[in-house]
Parts: sequence; structure tokens; C-alpha cells
Amino acid sequence: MKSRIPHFSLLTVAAAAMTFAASPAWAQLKLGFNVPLTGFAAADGKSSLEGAKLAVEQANAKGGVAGQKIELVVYDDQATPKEAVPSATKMVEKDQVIAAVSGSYSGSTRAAAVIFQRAQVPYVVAYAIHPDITLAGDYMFRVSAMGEVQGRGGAKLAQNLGKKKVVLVTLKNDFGQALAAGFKEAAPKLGINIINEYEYGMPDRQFGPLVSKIKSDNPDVIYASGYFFTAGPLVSQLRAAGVTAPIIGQEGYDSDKFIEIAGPASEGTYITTSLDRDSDAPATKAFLADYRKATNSGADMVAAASFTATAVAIEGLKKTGGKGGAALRDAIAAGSYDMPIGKLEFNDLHEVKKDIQVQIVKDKTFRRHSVISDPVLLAPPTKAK
Amino acid sequence: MPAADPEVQTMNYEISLLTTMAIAVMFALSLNLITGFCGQISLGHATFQGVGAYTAAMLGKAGLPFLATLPMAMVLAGLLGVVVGLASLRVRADFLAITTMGVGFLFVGIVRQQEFLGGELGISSIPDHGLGRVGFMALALVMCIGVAALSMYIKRSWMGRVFNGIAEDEDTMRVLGIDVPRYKLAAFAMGTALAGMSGAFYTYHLNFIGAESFGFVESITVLSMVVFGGIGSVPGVIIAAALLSVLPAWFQVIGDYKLLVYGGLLFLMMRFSPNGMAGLAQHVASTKWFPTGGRS
Amino acid sequence: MNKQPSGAPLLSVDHVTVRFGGLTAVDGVTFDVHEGDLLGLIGPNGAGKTTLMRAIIGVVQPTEGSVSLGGESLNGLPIHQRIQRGMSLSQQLVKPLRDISMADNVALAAASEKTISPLRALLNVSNAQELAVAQYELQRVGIASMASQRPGIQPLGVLKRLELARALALKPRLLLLDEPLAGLNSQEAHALATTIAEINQQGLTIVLIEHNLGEVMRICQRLVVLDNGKKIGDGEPRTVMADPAVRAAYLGGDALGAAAAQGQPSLETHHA
Amino acid sequence: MLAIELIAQGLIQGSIYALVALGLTLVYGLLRILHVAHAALFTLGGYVGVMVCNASGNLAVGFFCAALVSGVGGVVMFRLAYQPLLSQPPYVALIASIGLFIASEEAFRIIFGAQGMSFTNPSLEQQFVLGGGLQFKLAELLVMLSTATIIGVLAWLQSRTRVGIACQATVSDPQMAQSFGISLRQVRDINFFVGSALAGFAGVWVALLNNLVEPTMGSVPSYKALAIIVLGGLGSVPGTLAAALLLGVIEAFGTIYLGDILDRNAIAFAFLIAVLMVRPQGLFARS
Repeated sequence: MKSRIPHFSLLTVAAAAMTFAASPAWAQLKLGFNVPLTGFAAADGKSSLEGAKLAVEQANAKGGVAGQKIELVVYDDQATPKEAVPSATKMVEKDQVIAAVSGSYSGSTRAAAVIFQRAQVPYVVAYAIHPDITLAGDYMFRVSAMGEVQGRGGAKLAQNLGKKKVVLVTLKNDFGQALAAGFKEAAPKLGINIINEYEYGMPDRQFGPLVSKIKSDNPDVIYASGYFFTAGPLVSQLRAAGVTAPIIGQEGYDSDKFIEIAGPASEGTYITTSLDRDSDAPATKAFLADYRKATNSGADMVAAASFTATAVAIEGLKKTGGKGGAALRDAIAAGSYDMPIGKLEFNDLHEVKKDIQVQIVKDKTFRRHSVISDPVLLAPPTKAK
Repeated sequence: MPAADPEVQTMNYEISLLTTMAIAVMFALSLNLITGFCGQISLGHATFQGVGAYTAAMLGKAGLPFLATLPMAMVLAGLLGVVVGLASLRVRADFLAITTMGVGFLFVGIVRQQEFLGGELGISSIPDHGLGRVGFMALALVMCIGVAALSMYIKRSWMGRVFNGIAEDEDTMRVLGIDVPRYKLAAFAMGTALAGMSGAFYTYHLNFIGAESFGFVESITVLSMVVFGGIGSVPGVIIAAALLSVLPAWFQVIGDYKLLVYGGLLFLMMRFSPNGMAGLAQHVASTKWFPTGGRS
Repeated sequence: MNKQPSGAPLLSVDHVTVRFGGLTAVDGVTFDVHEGDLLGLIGPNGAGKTTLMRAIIGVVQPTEGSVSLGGESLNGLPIHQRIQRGMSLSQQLVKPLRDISMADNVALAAASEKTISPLRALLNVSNAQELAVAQYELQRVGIASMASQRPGIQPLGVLKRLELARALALKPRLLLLDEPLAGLNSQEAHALATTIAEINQQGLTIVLIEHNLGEVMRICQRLVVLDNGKKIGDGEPRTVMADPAVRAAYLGGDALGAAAAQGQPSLETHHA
Repeated sequence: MLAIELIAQGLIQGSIYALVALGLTLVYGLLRILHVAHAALFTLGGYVGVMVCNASGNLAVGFFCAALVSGVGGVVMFRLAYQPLLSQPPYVALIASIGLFIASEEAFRIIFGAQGMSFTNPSLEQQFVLGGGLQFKLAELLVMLSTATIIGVLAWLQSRTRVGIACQATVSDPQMAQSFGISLRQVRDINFFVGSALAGFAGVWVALLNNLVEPTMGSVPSYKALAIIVLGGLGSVPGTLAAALLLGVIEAFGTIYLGDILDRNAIAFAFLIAVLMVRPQGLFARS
């Protein structure tokens, strides 16, 4: 009754061969990079990798650091802690990276942070916003605003737009929750009344029930957290059901794909981000042009943040002449940087205090709307807290 | 933070890999008890690893030492296992897989909403187990060997023989006077308790857990390990779990095609050797080198 | 050596009725089985024999009436508890466990004390004692030579004997046989029927459902005849078969009925 | 008024579930295989629909090609993957199907890119305002309409035509059907083709509703459809339709009123497990 199993020793031989493949290592300045190339976060991973590669290519074009070329050692962590731990350990031990950059989400970055801190390898985080990351230790740096800070920025924007009744639509992951926490913290101080909050999961694309409930709430403004692949459908379904209240999003929306998916419904959507398309700052303009030339697609927030994090690490290496460890940590901490996402300076918790760029979608592209720079409201947490 | 002396430091990668392997083997063997020995297909086994992981994390943060959280993790996971076992007894055989899958989604759906379990942010800054990296790995390996030995013992005992009968034909076993429901519950209880243990080790290995790490994908992965190794075959499951758990790390070199190869391997193994590696080894042994034929 | 019917019956079936929706498969059947009997339960197809057997073994719960073993009612008990109380069933469709040897199949039945609970089963490993019992039962049903082989490659006759050996290994007080001779040629049927008769003479009470009237007439001391769920005959084989109601209901008055009426079944009897 | 809208949204989501689950019910009823890779055909349909529609500018052609390609894909998957495994225990086909599903998701990502695809000019966007402020996109109305017509036609085919009866006979007793001269291979091919085509068709609808197809769009349907065929009672077309619509409505109300206790998937499976505890054979199956 057992089916005849054909002779298949080929399968066992193939499995054995896999185990011995190893990557050759040359004497170069190795910069580690963990990024989700597969799994649910692969879309952001792709942009993040492009941004980091661009920064390394530009640096190598200008002669690298102290005569050595910089090599980006890329690991796919599928945005999960289970993959991030072995990747980070391997980067530290086998590849002996001199510094590392995170182009991944919070879950994997938090797990990797502990390992880089213990190995005293400076770790510059692009867009993962969980507070625990910089709390892991003094070798950790973050170039984008934390979730709570962006949330508070969103509340300030709602006040600037003169809106009173707001409905929160929160993506159920740490990014969404941090943004909601920030918004709820600032709203009462700014006279904004949160009439309702709804949650949705990462795989959700159809928001019919949510949209109907929001329509019945009839808010002045909607503060909805998400990424372009959730926000695109959400915004178009809100408009399709006749909800006209303005929608405030965040850096997760910040990609041309959002406009492509939501189509005409995306017109007039506000987002709090740190990449200003109409910026006249040379660094931003140059980055937008170089990125389009390198990938013939528009840059998004994730690419800009990853480019910035990589560039910050490289500038630190330039200052220490290629030396890592504590010297590199102090060099990065002390530096001030003019990057595509704004002028950056690290506070004692190695968080950055920078303004929030408000963009608005006007005839199918992101345009500058305003800048929010309230030093008190947008102050990142410091070590003391 | 004093830098660990360089010599030990370079071994951390292998140590963490070995620990990951030991935990994965423990977890796969625990499912092998339920699905391999007793024939009850579970598509939600990661739930019980999750119960063990969260129990250990909460108790650990409350001050209990790691070794004290271990038995508690096993007891709680085992209890939930019995409850799910009881529920699954009411359901038709071919619905069992889908019911256990439902339990898996319920677990993730409930845990990620509870604030005291850390909600979406999960639980972090779990105190260190205090055994040192090498000591923790050694303990994981010892427990893993213990579970393997227990599995081999059960397989040779009368319980193993009854499980094998239930897996093939429940009705015949009832006619032989076997209390089939109680045996199924015993398999569920033991399997889920051991899964809880692997969960406790998982927590202290990664010292950060979230509800997403015990979802449907993980339940499918561990079931694939058992089936890939050869359902019911203890050595087969051990090898498959060890290999597949660190495959992503080895496959870094293929990078982009990692999951494609993993899915392809699963399909090809099932298509050409349904009894997994154990079946393959048996087939190769019985024809090529031992023409007298081992067990056909 | 006809057994004197002792006082209390071993198995008593009291007004058992089984209804599925509108259909009444078994209708108020009552009969007793005494220690040492070899009772034939016969009737045309669809008479309700198998349903009655399933009500006795517990696969089906009777709508009315009760079944009791050794004076103790079995109503509501699951199958395994009825088996543990001394009842044993050899199924019509033989289903041995295919990836273990014939001896192991029988040993599994012989280990009933050790497998009474999962914990006790966990604490017991050795099967030497059970393999000895298996060897004895296989020898008793005449297939000891194939003890170490797999059931998968055996002919139906051997599998039927394996089923019987497995039922005996449970050391039952009452053995229920559901059409053991079905599918066998006449020599195999005759040999197996003889074995069944010998086992009965060694003291085991047996209830036999069977279509092979020749063998049933030969080895059974008593017959119960069912038709459309009702009992229409109970007593000595010859007197029961002579009863016109039985012949009319059962055989529709064709040739075989005539032979039975002459009272000389062509096969010699084994009544010692 | 909100309740009406929630029911309507539930029916829209339910229609998509029905189209996906229907194919699965036909396959499971026939072969007792947990065909997880069925969701890969849903994704394939989505991609083909968008590409053909963008290229030809005609949505109907997109739908037709998607259903056709997915249908053929289903039959090929049956012949290559499941046919040889029919004699094996059920978990073998399950794991083979899961392997196929994982590989297909990755293949979509590698071939079509991780960022997903959208319609160059999305159609069926026109708004319909019904009484009481109810506002729907044309696509939302049409998905319900087309699901109802398709399932009506299918139910009619199953009960009135020779092919339909042959399919039902094969589901209840394959050996008996074969003895009546029904070619099992033909019936299985038809069922796989129709079931997979429906999944491809549903893929295009989801692409229209969200204006987005992505490699992982099949992950939710891959397990939710399994819950639906269990609820609907295996192999029964009306049962599956009813279960799919009911689950859609329950999820619609659940996400609003139970949102902070359970997430969307947990609601669906809590409902499934509750039903199975009360009626082990499923909601609509005869016991």
C-alpha cells in the first residue's frame, strides 16, 4: 500500500551542500545592516536597502573612510526577533562589523539592540520607533522622531487646522500604539476631543465596518496610523463612503505607492513626516535627485531615514578615521548632521530633536504644507526621564 | 558593561545557534507526541509554547528565578492543553486540525489585546536567567535530550503501543477495551506541557516576546518539522527540527530566495517521500546498501 | 455435553428497541444467554441482527429496553467499559493494525490490565507476558505459524482467525462474533466453525451472527431468529427451522426451506 | 442606520469569502484535502486581473483571463501535487499544500516585486447613494451581485445537469459513482477548474475594492476559508455560502463592538469554535 519511493538521494545531497556555503571576508570597513527582505515587511525593506546602499556608494565614491572602502553587510531579519538575534550575533562575531544600521521594524531592532550594545558596536536606527531601543544603552542612536513625539506632532497639526472632534484609527502594532499614545497625551492640552478610537490589524485591507462607524461618528478630522499598503485602501474606502473629514497620517504613508493606491481619494491627505519634497535644503534636494537616478522611483520616508542613518554612521567613522567602539560612539553623539530628513543633533539619550514636516497630497504628489517646531511639545525623552 | 573576553565572545554565534536548535527540537518533539505518536493533527501548537513563554516572562519579571518558572510554564500550558483536548474530543476527526488552528488565532487575538501582557509591545527587559550563555545552552541541550529520551521510552512502552493503535484506527482500539479519549487527553497534556517548557526557554533565550511570535506561521513551521523529519520518528524529528530551525541563518547566502527554497523543500519532500527523512533513510537503507532489506 | 442452563443468565436482552428517525430497526427483542451457550442469531438481510449486536456492544444506544451482563445493566456505558466488564467483539470487517506483527496485534488485546489507564500504560514496558498469551491464542485458532508476520499480506481466512484470537486474548466472559464466516470458501468456513465450536466447548459463551445456515445449524445449540426487527423464533435449531413462520419469513418457501423441512441437513452434526 | 451599513459591509466581505471558500468546499468535499494553496490561486487571479486590465484597458477581459489562468492553475496543481498523494494520509497533502503556498507567495514577491500593483485607472469607482445616506462604490454592489448569480448558477448546475449530479455522486461515494461510469478524473478536473477559477475571480474583486494586489494578499483567505467550509458543512454549496455571509456580518459587528477584546481573526475563530462545541458537524450540515 506504501507508494514506491523513487531513488531520491539528490535531495539529501542538496540539503548537505547548503550548510557549507559561507561568504568570503575582505579587509574592509564592514557596516552591518539588518532589514526585512522577505515576509510581511518586504515592501519597506526594499526601500530601506536602496537608501542605505545609496549612502554607502556616495561615501565610497568620495574615497571611503581613511582610504578603506565601506562594505554594507546585509542580513534579512524578516522583521522578526527570531531572525534578528542570530543575524546581529553573526554581524558582531563573524563579520566583526565596526558599526551597524537598522533598516527594520521595532520588534527585530529591539532584539538586535541588546546584542550590539553588549558588543559595544554603535547601532544607528533608521525608522524603528520603539522607546526600548535607545534605552538598551549608550551605543544606540535613532535618527527619526519617536512614535510618541510624532503622535504629539499630529495633535498639534489637528489644532493648527482648527479641528476639535477627532477619531483615532490605530494600526495594531507598536508603531500604531506609540503614535496613539503620543496623540492622546497631547490632545487634551491642545483642546482636542477624541470622540472614538478604533483598531485594525496589519493584514486588514478592507475597512467597510470601520468606515461606516466613522461616518456615523461624523468627526472633524481623522488621525489614522498605518503603512501605505493599509492607509491606501483605508483612505480610498473612507472617501468612497462619503466621509469628507480631512485625514492626518504619518511617515508610514510617505511613499508614492500610497498615492497610486488611493488615487484621487488621496488628494488633501496630511502626513507628519520628516522628508520635505519641496525642501530647499541642499541635502534633501540632492538626495531626492540621486535616489531617483539610482532607482528611477520616487524616494520615500523609509529610504530617506535609512540613507540618513547610514550616512550618520559613516560620518562618525570619518571623524574617528575608521576606529569603532567607544571612540565612534562619542564621535557620532557629538556630531551635528545636515541630512535629507533635516538637521540632526543627538540628545543625551541619543534621540534627535527635529521639526516635523507636514506634507499634503496635491495633484498626485506630496507637497510641503507647514512645519511644526514646538521645542517643548516635540522634545524627545532624555536620559533623566 | 565590561566586554566579555574576546575568545568566548567569538563563540556566541554558535552558542546562540545551538540554543535555538535545542529549543526547536524540544518544541518539535512535544508536537511529535500528539501528532506523531497519537495521530492527532494540531495546527495551533505554537499557542502552548506561547503560554509557557508568557508564564515564564511574567513570573520572571515578578522575581521568580528561571528554574522556578519552568515547572509553572509546563503546568499552565499542560492545563490549557487538556482543555483544548477536551474540546477537540467533541469535534469530528477531520475538523481537529481546523479547530486547533482556531485556538491559535484566539490565543494571539486575546494576548495582544491585554495590557498586563504588554499588549502589542510585548514583554521586554526580562531578567537574565543567571546561568551564563554557555550554562543556559547546556541546560537547553540537557532538557532537549531528556525530552528525546522520554519520547523513545514512551514509544517503547504500552502507552506508545496504544498511541500507535489510536493513530491507525480508533474504533478498533475501542473494541479492544481502550479508553481512547483519556489516551488522547494524556497525549495532549504531555505534548502541550513540553511545549510550555520550550516556551520558557524561548523567553529567556530572546529575553523579549510578543504575541506575534506564537502565531499560525510558527504552528505551521513546527508541524512541517515533524512531518519533514518523518511523523512519529524521534531521530527524524530531531534532525529535521535542528536543520530547519537554523536554515534561515544558513540560507542568508541565498538571501532573497530563502522562503522560496523552504516552501519548495517542504513540497518536494511530501511529494517524493511522504514519510519524511526517516522514510527516505529507511528506503535508501533497505535497497542500496542492505539488500537483505530492513523494515519494509 | 449440553450445558445445563444455570440460574441467572449471563447476557439478558430485555425488550430492546432501536429507532433511527422513523425506522424501527429493532423492535422489543427479548432473549437470555446462559453460561456456556453457543447461540446463533440469524435472520434475513435487514432483519436488525447487526443493529442489535451494535446495541449490545454499545456502538448504538437502544431507544427502549436494556442490555445487562451478569445481572449488571450496561445502558449508557461506552464501548470500552463494556469490554472491560468481560464482553468481546470480533468485527465483520477485519481491521488489524497493519504496521505491527500478528502477535503484537493479539498482545495489544492481552495487555488490557496494563492499558486500563494511560498512566499504568506509561509505567509498563515489557510485553513478554502478553506475547506468550498471544502465542497461545494464535495457536488455539490455528495460525501460530504466522505470528511474526504482518497482517497486510495474509488471506481473509487468516485475518478472520486473527480477529478471533484478538477477541479471545481479552479473556472475555461473552464473545460476540459478527459474521465470522462471511467471505470464506466452504472448507475455510467449515474449519473456522469447528474452531468456534471447540472454543465454546472449552467453556466460553458465544453469540454468533451468521448467514451460513449449514454451519450455524451444525454448531449452535440454540437459535434466535429476527425478522423486521422482531424475534420470530427461539429454541432448538431443528424445531426453529421447521416452524413455518420462520421458513416463510426467512426463505420465502424456496428450495433450501424444503431441505430444512425434511429434517436431514446434508452435513453431519458435531454434537458430542 | 449604522446597523444596515454594517450588514451591507458584512455581506460585501462575505461575498469575497464565499467565492474563495466555494472552491475549497468543492475540493475538500471531493478529496478530503485541506487545500491551503487554494489561496495562491486567489492571489494569482488578482495579479493576472490587474495586469490584463492595465494592458487591455478592459476590466471584463481582466476578469475572464484571471478566472481562466487560475482555473488552469488549479488543475495543474491537482495533477502535479495532489493526484500522486491521494493514497497518503491527510497530513501529507496538507503539508505539501502549505509548502506550495509559501513557495508561491515568495514567487509572486520575486516576480512582481514586494511593493504590490494597482490599476492604472481603477474602474467601477462610481458612487451610488441609496436612501438614508447609504453610499457604495459600484464595485461593492457588483461583487455581491456577481457572487449571488455565480452561486445561483452553480447550485442550479449541481442539481439539474448530468455533470452536476455526477459531481455530487462522486462526493458522496466515489466507488459507487465510478461503477456508474462516471470518470473520477474528469469530475475532479472540473471541480478543481471551477473552484480555482472562482478563487481567481475573487482575487480580481479584492484588487478592485482595495486597488492593490500584493504577494501576501492570500495569507488571510488561506486559513479563513478553511474555517468557513467547516462552518458551512463540508461539500455543501448552500451551506458554504450561508456560512461565508454570516461570518462576514459577524466580523463586521465584531470589529466595532468587540474590537478592544478580540481582533478580527480571533472573532471569526471564536465563533467557529463556539459553533463546533454546540454542533460538531458544522452549522448547516445535516447531523
